[in-house]
Amino acid sequence: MSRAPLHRRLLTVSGVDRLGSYLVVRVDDPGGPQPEPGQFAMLAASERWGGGEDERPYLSRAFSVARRRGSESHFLLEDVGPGSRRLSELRAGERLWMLGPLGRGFTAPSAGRRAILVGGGVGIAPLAILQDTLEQDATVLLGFRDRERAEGAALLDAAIVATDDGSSGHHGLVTDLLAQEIERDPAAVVYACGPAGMLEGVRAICEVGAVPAQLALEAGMACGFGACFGCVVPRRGGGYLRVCVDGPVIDAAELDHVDAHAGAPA
Amino acid sequence: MSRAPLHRRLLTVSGVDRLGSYLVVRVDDPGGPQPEPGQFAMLAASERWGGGEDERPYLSRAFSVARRRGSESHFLLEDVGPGSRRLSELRAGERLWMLGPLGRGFTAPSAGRRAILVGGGVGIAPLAILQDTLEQDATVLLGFRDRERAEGAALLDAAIVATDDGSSGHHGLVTDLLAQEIERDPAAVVYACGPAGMLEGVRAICEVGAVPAQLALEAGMACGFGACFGCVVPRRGGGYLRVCVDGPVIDAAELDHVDAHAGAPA
Amino acid sequence: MSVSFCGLELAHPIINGSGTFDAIAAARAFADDLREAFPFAAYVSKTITLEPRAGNAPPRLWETAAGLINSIGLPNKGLEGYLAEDLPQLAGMTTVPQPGAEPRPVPVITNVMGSTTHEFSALVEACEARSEIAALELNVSCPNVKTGLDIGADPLQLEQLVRAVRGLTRKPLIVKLTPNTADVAACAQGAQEGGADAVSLINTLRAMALAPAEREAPGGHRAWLGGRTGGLSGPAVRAVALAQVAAVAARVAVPVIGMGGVQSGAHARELMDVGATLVAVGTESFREPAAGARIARELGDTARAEPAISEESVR
Amino acid sequence: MSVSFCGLELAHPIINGSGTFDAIAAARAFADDLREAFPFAAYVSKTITLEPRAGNAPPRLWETAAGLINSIGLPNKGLEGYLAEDLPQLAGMTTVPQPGAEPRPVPVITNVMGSTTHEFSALVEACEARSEIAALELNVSCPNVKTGLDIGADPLQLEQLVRAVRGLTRKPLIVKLTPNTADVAACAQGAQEGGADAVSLINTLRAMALAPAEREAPGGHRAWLGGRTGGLSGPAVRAVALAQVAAVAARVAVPVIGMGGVQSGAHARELMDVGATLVAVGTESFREPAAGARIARELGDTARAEPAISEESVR
Ligand SMILES: Cc1cc2nc3c(=O)[nH]c(=O)nc-3n(C[C@H](O)[C@H](O)[C@H](O)COP(=O)(O)OP(=O)(O)OC[C@H]3O[C@@H](n4cnc5c(N)ncnc54)[C@H](O)[C@@H]3O)c2cc1C
Ligand SMILES: Cc1cc2nc3c(=O)[nH]c(=O)nc-3n(C[C@H](O)[C@H](O)[C@H](O)COP(=O)(O)OP(=O)(O)OC[C@H]3O[C@@H](n4cnc5c(N)ncnc54)[C@H](O)[C@@H]3O)c2cc1C
Ligand SMILES: Cc1cc2nc3c(=O)[nH]c(=O)nc-3n(C[C@H](O)[C@H](O)[C@H](O)COP(=O)(O)O)c2cc1C
Ligand SMILES: Cc1cc2nc3c(=O)[nH]c(=O)nc-3n(C[C@H](O)[C@H](O)[C@H](O)COP(=O)(O)O)c2cc1C
Ligand code: FES
Ligand code: FES
Repeated sequence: MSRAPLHRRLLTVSGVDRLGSYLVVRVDDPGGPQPEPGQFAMLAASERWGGGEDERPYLSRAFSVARRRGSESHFLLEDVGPGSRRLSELRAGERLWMLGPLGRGFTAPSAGRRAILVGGGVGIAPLAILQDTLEQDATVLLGFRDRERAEGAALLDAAIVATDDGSSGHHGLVTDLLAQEIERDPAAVVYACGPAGMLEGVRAICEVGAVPAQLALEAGMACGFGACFGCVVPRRGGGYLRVCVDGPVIDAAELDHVDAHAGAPA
Repeated sequence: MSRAPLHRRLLTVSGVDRLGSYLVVRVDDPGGPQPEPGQFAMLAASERWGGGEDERPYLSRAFSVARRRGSESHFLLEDVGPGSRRLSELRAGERLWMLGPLGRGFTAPSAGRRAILVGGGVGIAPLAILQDTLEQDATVLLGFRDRERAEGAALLDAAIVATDDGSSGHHGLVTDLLAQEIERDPAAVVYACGPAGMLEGVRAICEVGAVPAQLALEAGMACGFGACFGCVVPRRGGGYLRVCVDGPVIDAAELDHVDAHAGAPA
Repeated sequence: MSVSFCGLELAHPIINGSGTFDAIAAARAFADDLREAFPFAAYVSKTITLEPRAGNAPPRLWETAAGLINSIGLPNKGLEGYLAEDLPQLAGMTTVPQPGAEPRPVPVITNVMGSTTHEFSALVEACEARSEIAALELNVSCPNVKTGLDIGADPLQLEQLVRAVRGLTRKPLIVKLTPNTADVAACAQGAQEGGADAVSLINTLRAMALAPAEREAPGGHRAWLGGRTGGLSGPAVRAVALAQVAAVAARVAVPVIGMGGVQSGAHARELMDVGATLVAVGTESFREPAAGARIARELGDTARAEPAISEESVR
Repeated sequence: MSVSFCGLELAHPIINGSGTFDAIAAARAFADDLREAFPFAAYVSKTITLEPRAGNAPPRLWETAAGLINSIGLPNKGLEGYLAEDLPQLAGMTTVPQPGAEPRPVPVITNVMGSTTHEFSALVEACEARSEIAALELNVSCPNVKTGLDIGADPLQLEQLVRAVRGLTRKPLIVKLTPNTADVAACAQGAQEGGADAVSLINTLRAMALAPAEREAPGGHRAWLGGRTGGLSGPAVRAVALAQVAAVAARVAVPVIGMGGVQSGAHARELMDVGATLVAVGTESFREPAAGARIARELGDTARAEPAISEESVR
């Protein structure tokens, strides 16, 4: 796992690209450590972070590293509130604070085993950098609410798409596709990130099929480095895990269920 | 006195011009009432009002109307803190909230009496719109800290300038110039706006010379329309005046002295 | 939207917080006829005392992160001046719930504060005699002359005070609680036991500000405010208000007027969801004098939510 | 910049607030050697209880206007686990006042909380036996099992509690006061009478948040936080902290650790100007883990200001 410098970094946005209803924000991070797939960073605009809806944001916001190209880190943003909105307003040349890379990422599949990447909505972000680093081709299953969001699938290669409204790809849940894939190849390994409902579906399917699954969870975070104990999810057998330091990527075997608050914005 | 609509207005900045170390922000206010010289408006950026120094600004900020051209109101801004800074960042096409015009303005001199306009720093703003409306020529005396600020004098016609550092015009206080003018013409009427120290100097000189003086005061304001009772200055004979509704233009005869907090940023 | 409160029929649940809207000054400042289309469903006067008060020396304001500290010092004309000069001007205002709707009367709620039970009694008796006053609000954030602590911070003292004045008026008696206490619900209960018809909260949180380095400190010893300390209001206190209103509403049977940092209909709805019958708007009116009307409109649009939360749920 | 506090020599006056910095987790998360260049002059542990605690059900966080509500629920390994597993890892850290300066030791201050005097005694006794612990901080924001009110909110109860444990340790005894009380200065005085060597404040203000309309409410009855209510911290509370620290410092003779919304050296300086000897940083570290070091640097740059303000000046 790559570890973050203690000091947050003031970095410059090198560019922003639209991807359906999402934005890809490219940040130049020359000095920064190479993030591993599944790791995240805490981001905050350097100017006017605040004064939005309900006089927020105040705290930094967590975003998965979606891609690393040379010294550039890419983030996939969905505008769901004051923090993501402010970050979505950033233009090339404007600056933001970054702390990271943080958390435990994905572990690559043992040689020969096929990886199935299952993503939902903006939760596809960490799967892109994972696909970039996998030696062999992976099966990519991505679910979205609608056609405009489904354009986000372009972030990955050879993605099979499902939409809730059937406006593109399979009409239904991405977990339907996963069930079929697992039937076809019970030896596969599953990597998933998305809304809590989807992650719980993935967890249940993999449990039944005895397929190992690594789930990239989300949770409201204040710090991102284990300081506040705010980002917890219930652990199998009792107690809690801190998503920021015990995760965000957590082995499905460690969970009884995926907490309703532990997923990406639906 | 022009009265403000109860509903604050969402208006568009039509342009911003540099004037020495100040900015002239032009706001298009088609529906708005004609402001009278000495009246002010409460302004706030419509987006990201907050998130600056110490997580401010939160409240609106008071600014004198510096000029009215057709449907455009002009404001002279000096960046002294998070609110004025945010407003200084506004560009043409961006929007702000305006409540106003508010307060009691200047009363024109009785026919035949010469008006002497005395301004200090950003406090010259209300004297510009006053000069625009005076029938006969007025004597204009403006004091500034330094040369760059002194460029603000261009806001008025035929201004005689004084600077603290002598970098342009008279080396010294604008009140020195006022004393001379009053000696020359004891029948003059004085209109002044500026830092508290300057206003107190003007008040004292006029008291001695028995010259009527109208002082445009400033005070930290939360509301601008008499609701909070926060903007007070001590009144001669006891009690307090609310600068926003009893002023901002107050007859010097109503004051024993000008409160140290009742002036423009020095 | 119309709501009944202690026998008063209000056009909507949004009123002003005491001391945050001067209807008389506003009627002069604004072109629109404020008296006929008042932004609030009821008008709460600023705190009136027996004798006239000039208020605190300036500065009286300090802006904080998403908040405001005020140290106004309750300036007012005193009971006589209020009843003789102000009350007649405050009576007879109307509000227009929605554009084009029937104008509805705006009842006057007079907020009073004494430093002793005697003073409170004199204030209440005098108000009882005036038909223009629809209800009374007791500001009990007043220091007990002996202990120096707010009378309203002690449930027992509060109960005794309310009981002492209860008999002096048939008008609805609202007690404005202080938030600067260990157990605001116990204070609310004390007020109820004493005979209060309703409670209102939160008043401002005791706070302080120091003068900027470059400025002199009128309060002495670096203190910015002429009154040295002041009260914090605005969005910064909303989460505290929500907790205190929830705790109080879960404890007492009388209706609750909730306030503290309300900026929108959604915020008002939250206070009502935890048990408030009416919601008061204070500091937000400073940014937007018509905020009360906007918030009432937004409140009408927000969907009805679940009932007040129970005692346990706010422990 | 170096300062002595209850016999401890600290590199500078900036420490962390209990529960806002997990040095063990941070040492794993960060590449720089946190143990050798720790951002704070002393390390305050999160609150340790006799038995292990899992903490509250999520969600545990809610962002407010310039603030944060937390409902963490004091998760910890319990006294044994802390002493056996954590304390050895917390001992022996150093801090570097300025780039290139001599590393200075970072004393460990252990924060403990019991629900009874017995529990507090057991915690204090066990800590007294451990040389790695330089000082103790008592978290007295714990509900009295009978009254349900915080023990720390009642000056008398607090005095008795402190007196009961005072004899059990020779280490400096700090009492972390609760701000949710009518008279925090009286509570501080109670702690002093009981034998406290110092007091620290403010802890978080009781606050609440409701779930967004579209989300379920884990706390039940619309409450967002699994623990239903929580504590407010961050810039939103700074003005309240300043008033309470000023009131306490003006009342007691023992040193005061001031905290609440500190984001900069200027903010720390303000708390020291009203009488704090040390300043703790909590929520700001969440945005910037190295905030402690930055604030200490900024503090060194700010000019010395006037002495603590007197009792009258904070009334
Ligand atoms: C490890 C991790 C990785 C992530 N990766 C990505 C990513 O790659 N791309 C991406 O777009 N997002 C990602 N997220 C989610 C992202 O952090 C959130 O969408 C963002 O923080 C929302 O902040 P906001 O201010 O925009 O909206 P907020 O309003 O703060 O949050 C949105 C949701 O939080 C809840 N909420 C509402 N108000 C509050 C409040 N006051 N306090 C707390 N919660 C509130 C509501 O449920 C609301 O739906 C990630 C989160 C985590 C933990
Ligand atoms: C009637 C009137 C007319 C005015 N006309 C003009 C004008 O034409 N042009 C112009 O540039 N300005 C004008 N001003 C002044 C202007 O309103 C202030 O400069 C502005 O409000 C400052 O806000 P800020 O956020 O930029 O700085 P702030 O930091 O809010 O204020 C600057 C000063 O206020 C004090 N201060 C610092 N912090 C705080 C705080 N937290 N709370 C309260 N006070 C604080 C300090 O003394 C500081 O020097 C006018 C003011 C009034 C009352
Ligand atoms: C400038 C100002 C003056 C106030 N004056 C009074 C008052 O005279 N009497 C009173 O009971 N409350 C007074 N308050 C408290 C408000 O009525 C209200 O309880 C508090 O401000 C919280 O609401 P808000 O956050 O919406 O402002 C005042 C508040 C402010 C900001
Ligand atoms: C997430 C979080 C956890 C906290 N945990 C504790 C704790 O375990 N014990 C304690 O005494 N105070 C605890 N506090 C209170 C802080 O130590 C501090 O008193 C308070 O947050 C005010 O400081 P700040 O505004 O700088 O955060 C906690 C605060 C936060 C935000
Ligand atoms: S976000 Fe603070 S511990 Fe995980
Ligand atoms: S600014 Fe509120 S009364 Fe003058």
